[in-house]
Amino acid sequence: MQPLQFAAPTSLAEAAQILGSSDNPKVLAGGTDLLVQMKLGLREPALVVDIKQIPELMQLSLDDSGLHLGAAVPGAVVTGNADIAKLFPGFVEALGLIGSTQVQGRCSPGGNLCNSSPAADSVPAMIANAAVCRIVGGSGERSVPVEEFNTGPGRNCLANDEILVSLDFPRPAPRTSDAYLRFIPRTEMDIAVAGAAVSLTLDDSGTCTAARVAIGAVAPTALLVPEAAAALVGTQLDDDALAAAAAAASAAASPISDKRGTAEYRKKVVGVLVRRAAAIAKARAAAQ
Amino acid sequence: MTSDMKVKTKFRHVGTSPIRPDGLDKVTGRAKYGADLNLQGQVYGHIVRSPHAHARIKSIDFSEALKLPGVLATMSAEDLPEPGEALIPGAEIEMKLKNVSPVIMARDKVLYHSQAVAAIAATTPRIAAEAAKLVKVEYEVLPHVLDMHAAMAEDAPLLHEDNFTVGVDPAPEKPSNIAQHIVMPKGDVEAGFAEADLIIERTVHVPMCHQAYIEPHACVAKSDENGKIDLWCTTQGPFMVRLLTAEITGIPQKDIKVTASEIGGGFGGKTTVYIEPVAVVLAKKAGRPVKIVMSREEVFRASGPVSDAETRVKIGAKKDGTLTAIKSEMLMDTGAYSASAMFAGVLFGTAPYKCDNILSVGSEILTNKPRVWAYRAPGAPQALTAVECVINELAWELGIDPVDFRLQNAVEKDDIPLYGMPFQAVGLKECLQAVKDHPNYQAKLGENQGRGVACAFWINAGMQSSASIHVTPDGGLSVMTGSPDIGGSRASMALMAAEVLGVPFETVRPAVVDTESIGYCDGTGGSRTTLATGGAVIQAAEKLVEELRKRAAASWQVEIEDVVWMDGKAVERCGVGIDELIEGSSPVKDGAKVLTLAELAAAAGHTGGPLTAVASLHAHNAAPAFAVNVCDVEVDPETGKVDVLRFTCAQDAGKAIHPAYVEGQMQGGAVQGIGWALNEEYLFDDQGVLDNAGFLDYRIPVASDLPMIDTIIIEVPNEMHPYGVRGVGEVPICPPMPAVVCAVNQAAGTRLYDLPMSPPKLLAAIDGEA
Amino acid sequence: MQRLVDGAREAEVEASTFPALVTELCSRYPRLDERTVRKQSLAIDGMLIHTPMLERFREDAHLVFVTRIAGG
Amino acid sequence: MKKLHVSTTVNGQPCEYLCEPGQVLSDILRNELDLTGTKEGCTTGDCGACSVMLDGALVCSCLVLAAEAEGKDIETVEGVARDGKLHPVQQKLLEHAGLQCGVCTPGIVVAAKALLEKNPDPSEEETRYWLAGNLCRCTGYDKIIRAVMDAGATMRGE
Repeated sequence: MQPLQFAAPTSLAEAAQILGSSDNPKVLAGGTDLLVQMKLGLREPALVVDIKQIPELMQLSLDDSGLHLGAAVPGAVVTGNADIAKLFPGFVEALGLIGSTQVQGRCSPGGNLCNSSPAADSVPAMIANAAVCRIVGGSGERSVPVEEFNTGPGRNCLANDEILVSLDFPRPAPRTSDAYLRFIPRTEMDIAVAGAAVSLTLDDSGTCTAARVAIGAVAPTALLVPEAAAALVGTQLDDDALAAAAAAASAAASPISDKRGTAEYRKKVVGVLVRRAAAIAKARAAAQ
Repeated sequence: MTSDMKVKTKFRHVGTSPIRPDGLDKVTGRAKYGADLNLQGQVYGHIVRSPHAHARIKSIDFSEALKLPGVLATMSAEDLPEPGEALIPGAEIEMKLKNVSPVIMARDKVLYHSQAVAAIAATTPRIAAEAAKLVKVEYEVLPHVLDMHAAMAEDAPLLHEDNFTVGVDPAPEKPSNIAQHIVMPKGDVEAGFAEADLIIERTVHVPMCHQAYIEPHACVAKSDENGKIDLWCTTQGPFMVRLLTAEITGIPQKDIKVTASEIGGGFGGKTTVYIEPVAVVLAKKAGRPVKIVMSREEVFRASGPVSDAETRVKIGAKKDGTLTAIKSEMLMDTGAYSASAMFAGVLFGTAPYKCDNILSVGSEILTNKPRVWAYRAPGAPQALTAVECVINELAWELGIDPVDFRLQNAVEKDDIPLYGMPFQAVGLKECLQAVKDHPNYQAKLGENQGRGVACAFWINAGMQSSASIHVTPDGGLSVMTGSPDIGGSRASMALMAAEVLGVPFETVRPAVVDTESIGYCDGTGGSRTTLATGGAVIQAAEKLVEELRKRAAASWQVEIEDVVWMDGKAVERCGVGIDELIEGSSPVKDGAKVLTLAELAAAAGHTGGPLTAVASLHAHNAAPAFAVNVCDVEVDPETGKVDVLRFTCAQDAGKAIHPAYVEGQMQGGAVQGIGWALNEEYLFDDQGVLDNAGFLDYRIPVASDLPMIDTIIIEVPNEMHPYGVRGVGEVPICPPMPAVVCAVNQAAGTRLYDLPMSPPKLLAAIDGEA
Repeated sequence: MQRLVDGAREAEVEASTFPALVTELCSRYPRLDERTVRKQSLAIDGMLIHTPMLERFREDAHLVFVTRIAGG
Repeated sequence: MKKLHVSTTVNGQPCEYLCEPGQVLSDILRNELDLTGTKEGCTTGDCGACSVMLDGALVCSCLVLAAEAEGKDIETVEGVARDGKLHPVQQKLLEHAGLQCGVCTPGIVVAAKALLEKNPDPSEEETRYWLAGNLCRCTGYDKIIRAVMDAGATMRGE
C-alpha cells in the first residue's frame, strides 16, 4: 500500500501545484464525506490536501452582486448568518439538512457539491438559485453553472489540479424567494430519498414571472427541470399550476431503486416535494 | 413449595430514585468501556471475513501476510478444538458447540457473508488490517439461500448436511434447512372456530433487525507464561464469556479470568462471544496482549442479528367479544446455525389472553444469513405482533373499544397460558385500565391520525447469582456482584442493601467485579438482575444483619434474640417485641443499649474479625411481566411518512426498586419497538451481502423522531419475591411494534402487515399497489 | 417433549424427587428419554425451577414442564 | 510511515502529539492521549459518541484528521467539569436518570453544552433536532431531553 500523505497548503497556487503533483489526490474540506469513504475503503487516496488554510476558500461575502461563498465554509457558519437566510432561505435550509449538528460544524457547500452525490441536499437549492462555481487550477480560472458541475454519481468536471474556490449566487430580484424540501424516512440523519428546490419571482399581481426548479436523488445528478419551471411561469401558482409542475418534475426524474427507496416511490414523491416547495417559495416571495 | 412469603410493602429506600453510584464516572468520561483499555505491549487483532454467503473453505494461506513487518500471529479454526457433537455444559439453554464455535471461526464451510475465517495479530491496527487483506483463502463457492420459504424448498441449497429436523414424527430421513419444529395444542381450535361469529386471519412479517447497541464488541486478552488468561471485555455476562471461551478454545475455565468492562448497551446481543476466543488464541500465540475492537460494519454483518419471522395468525371471536380460538403458525429465521428464540414465540404469543382453544406451531429455518441472537424478550415481539394485529382488527370489526376488548379477554390469577404454568397475581388488567384512564387515551385524533393498542407478555428469568458485602472499619459498605450494570443496576443493588441494613444509600458502594472475585453469576439478561442478583444482595445483607446482631449481643453479653437491628443500628430490645420496635408501635426503652454500624465495624477486630457476608442463590421466584402500549400516529398520505404523536406505556413492575430506571427501561424498549416497526430492517443484496451495515441506513430512531414517552408503572407484587419484584427489562419491547402497526393502519386506512412500515411500502399500500 | 409422550398433556405421577419423576415418566412413555426431560425447566406450584435436579415434591404438588427459554 | 507532529490545545492545556496522516482525531484522543471519554460507536459520523469541540464548533472527532487539528483548540468531555464541579448538563443527566449504559453520554454532554451556550432556552423540538446526531439506544431520549432542558433552566437561573 502506498503510504498516505497529508498537506495543508495556504494559497491556491500552492494547492494547485501540490494537487498536480499526485496521481491520486483528494481535496479535504469538511471531511464528512471523504473520511467516511476512506474509512469504509471506498476511496484510497495517496494524498489528502486540506484546503481550509487557503483564505479564499473560507471567505463569505454578501453584497449587491450577490452571495460569494467560499467552498470550504462550514455549514454552521452559513446557517448561522441571518442575512443569507433572508435572501436564500431555501438554500440555507438545504445546507442545514446535511447530517447532524456535528456534521454541520464541518461540512461545506463546496464539499457537498464536489462529493458529486446525486442526493446532496444543498445542490438542488444552488441550482434553483442559479449559483455558479468558480474553479481555479494549474491552467487558470473558469466558471461553471452548478447544474453542469457534476457529470454522474461520484464524478464531476474538476481536473486533478483544479479546486472549487467559491459558489457565487446572483442577488435575487425583488419578490423572489426559494424553498427546499427533501424526503427522508426519519426526521434527521438520513440521505435524501428525493429532494426538490424551487425559486420563484412574483410580480405585484402575484403572477409568477420567473422560476427555477431543481430536483435531487432522482437522477444520476441533481437536475434543473425547465419544464417544471415553465408550468409555473405566467400563472398565479394556483393548485393546477403546482400540480403541473409536480407532474413535470416526476416526468423528468429517472431514479433507481435502492435501499433508500424504490424508483416508483421516488418519482411520486419528488412531484409532491416540488408542489409543496413551490407553495412555500410562493408564500415567502409574496411576503416580501 | 407454595410461597407463604410475606411481601414487604413499606420501604425507606426502595422505590426512590437516587443518583446512580456509577453516574459521575459516566458523565465525565472516566468510565472504562470495552475499547477503553490499553495494556502495555498490546498488539491488535483483525479478523478475516468471508466474501461469500455460502462456500467451502479449501485452503487458507498466511504466507504473504506473515511477510508483512509487524505481523506476530495468525489463527484459523485449526487453532480451536474440533467441536464434535458436544453440548456446552452449564449453558443457559442447550447449545451444541458445533453451532457456536464456527461463529467464532468458520470450519470447513462458511455459511454467511462476513463469517470469520481467520485472524491476524500485528503491532498496529493498520498493519493488522493490511495483513488481513494478504491472507489468501481459497473458496469453493456454493449456492446460497436467504429467504425462509426458498430454504424450505425441496431443491434448496443445504446449509448443514447433517441437519435432520428435530421435533417431527417420524424423524425425517432427509436432511433439510428446517432445524426444529414444534406443535403446542390446547383444547380444540377447530371446535373453537366453529363457535366464532367472526374469524380474522392475517400473515404478519417482522424483519430481521439488530440490537444496535452503540458500543461495538471489544476486548483485550492477555496470556501469561503459565497459560493463565486475563480477559477484559464488554459483555452482559463475564461468567458466560469464561464458559464459552473455555469451550471454544479448550482452555480450562479455571485458567480464565474475565473482567467485564462498563457495557455500552447489549439488549441480549452481548450474551454471547464473537471476538473474545480469537483474542485469547492470538494472545497465546503472539505472547503479547491482544486487543480486538469490532467496527460498526462488522457488528452489523457478523454479530447476531434478530430473527425475521413470518406468522400466520387466525383468531375467532363471538359477537360479544369472547375469544373462541387462536391459531398461530410461525416461521422463524435462525440464520446459519440453530439459535433462534422460536420456542418463546410459539409459547408466549398468546399469553395475554384467556382462550380455551389454541394451536401454536413453529418452525425454525436455516438460511445463509448471520446466526441470529437474543434481543430483549427474544422471540416474543415477533409472535405478539402477529397476534395483536389480529386482535385489533377483531375489535374494530366487532365495534368494541380495543382496550375493552382486551380487558374482556385478559388473563388474571390462576389462568393457565399455553406454556402450562398457572399465573399467580399478574397486572395485565391493571395496565389496561391504566392506559384507558390516561389522558392520552382521551386525546382527539385528527385527520390522517390513528391509534393503536397492544398487550404483551414476557416470562422473565431467575437463574444464578452471587453477592458479597464487606464493611469498612468506619461503617461503609461495599456490595459486590458479578452482574454487569447495563442500565442502573448498581443503584438498585445499593438501594436494596441500604433497605435491609437501614443505612443511607450513599453509605453503600456497589461494584461489579471479575469472575475470580465473586461467586458465579449468570449474565445481565432475561430481566433477572434486579430480581436474582438483587435477591442475593438482600440475602447477603440479611446475613450481615444477623452477624451484626451477634456482634452486638456479644458486646453486651446478651442473647442475639435480645438485639434488634433497626435504622442501621443494633438496639437492645429490653423485652419489647421486635416487630413492635421495627414498626415503631413501641418505643425503644430508655437506657437500651445502642451500637451503630460504624461502632460495630470499628470494633470488629475485637468481636470476631472482619464483617463480611456472602450469598449465592438460584432464583426460582421470577414472575412474568405484562405491559400495554398505546400509540398515536399521523401518516402523510402523499409520502407514507409516519410521525409518532403520543406514546403511552403501562407495565407491571411488581415493585419498582428504582422507578426512574424502570421508566427508562419502558421508554427505551418503546423506542426500539417503534424503530423496528417503522424503519429498522436488514437489507441483503441477492448475494447475501448486507446492504445497510451502518447507522446511516440501518435507521434507529433519533431524538427528533420522537415525542416524550409517557409511562405508568403498575405494581402488582410478585408474591414469591420479598420485595415483590418482577423483571422489567425485556417486556417493554414487545407491545410497541403492534401498537404502531395498528395506529398506522387506522390512520392510513390500510391493512399493511409487512414490516417495517417504511414510507415506500406504506405509500404503495395507501395507493392500493401493495 | 409432548410429541414423545404421544400428545399427553397431563399425567398423575407418584414421585417425591426429580430423579424419581424422570424414571417414572420415562418408563410410562418409552419414547421419552432422560435427556429430553432434563432439558426442560420445571415449574413446581408456580415456582419455575431452571435446573430441578435436586427438587423434592410435596403430595399433590402441581408440576409443569416448561421449555427452557433464553432471555436477552 | 513517517508521523506528523501536531501542536494543539486540549482542554485548555497545550498538547502535542504524533499522528499518521490517515489517523482521525478520535483515535489520537483515545489511544495516544488516553482521553477515552470520547467514544467511538461508528467512526462514520453517524452516532455522535465522539463529539468534541474544535475551535468552538461541535464536530465528530472521528471525521477530523488528527493532522487537521494543528493550532486548534480541542475540548473533550474530560474538560467539561471544571474545578471539581459538574456542568449543569452532567448534573441534570444524573438527576433525571438520563443515561442507562452511558456510552453515548459523553457525546451528549459535549453536544448539549454546545447547544445551551448557543441557545440558552431551547424548545423541546430544538433540543431534539440539535441532538439528532447523538444516537442513544437505551433511553428512548425522553429523560435526556428533559435533563438538557432542565440544565438550560438551571443555567438561566430559573
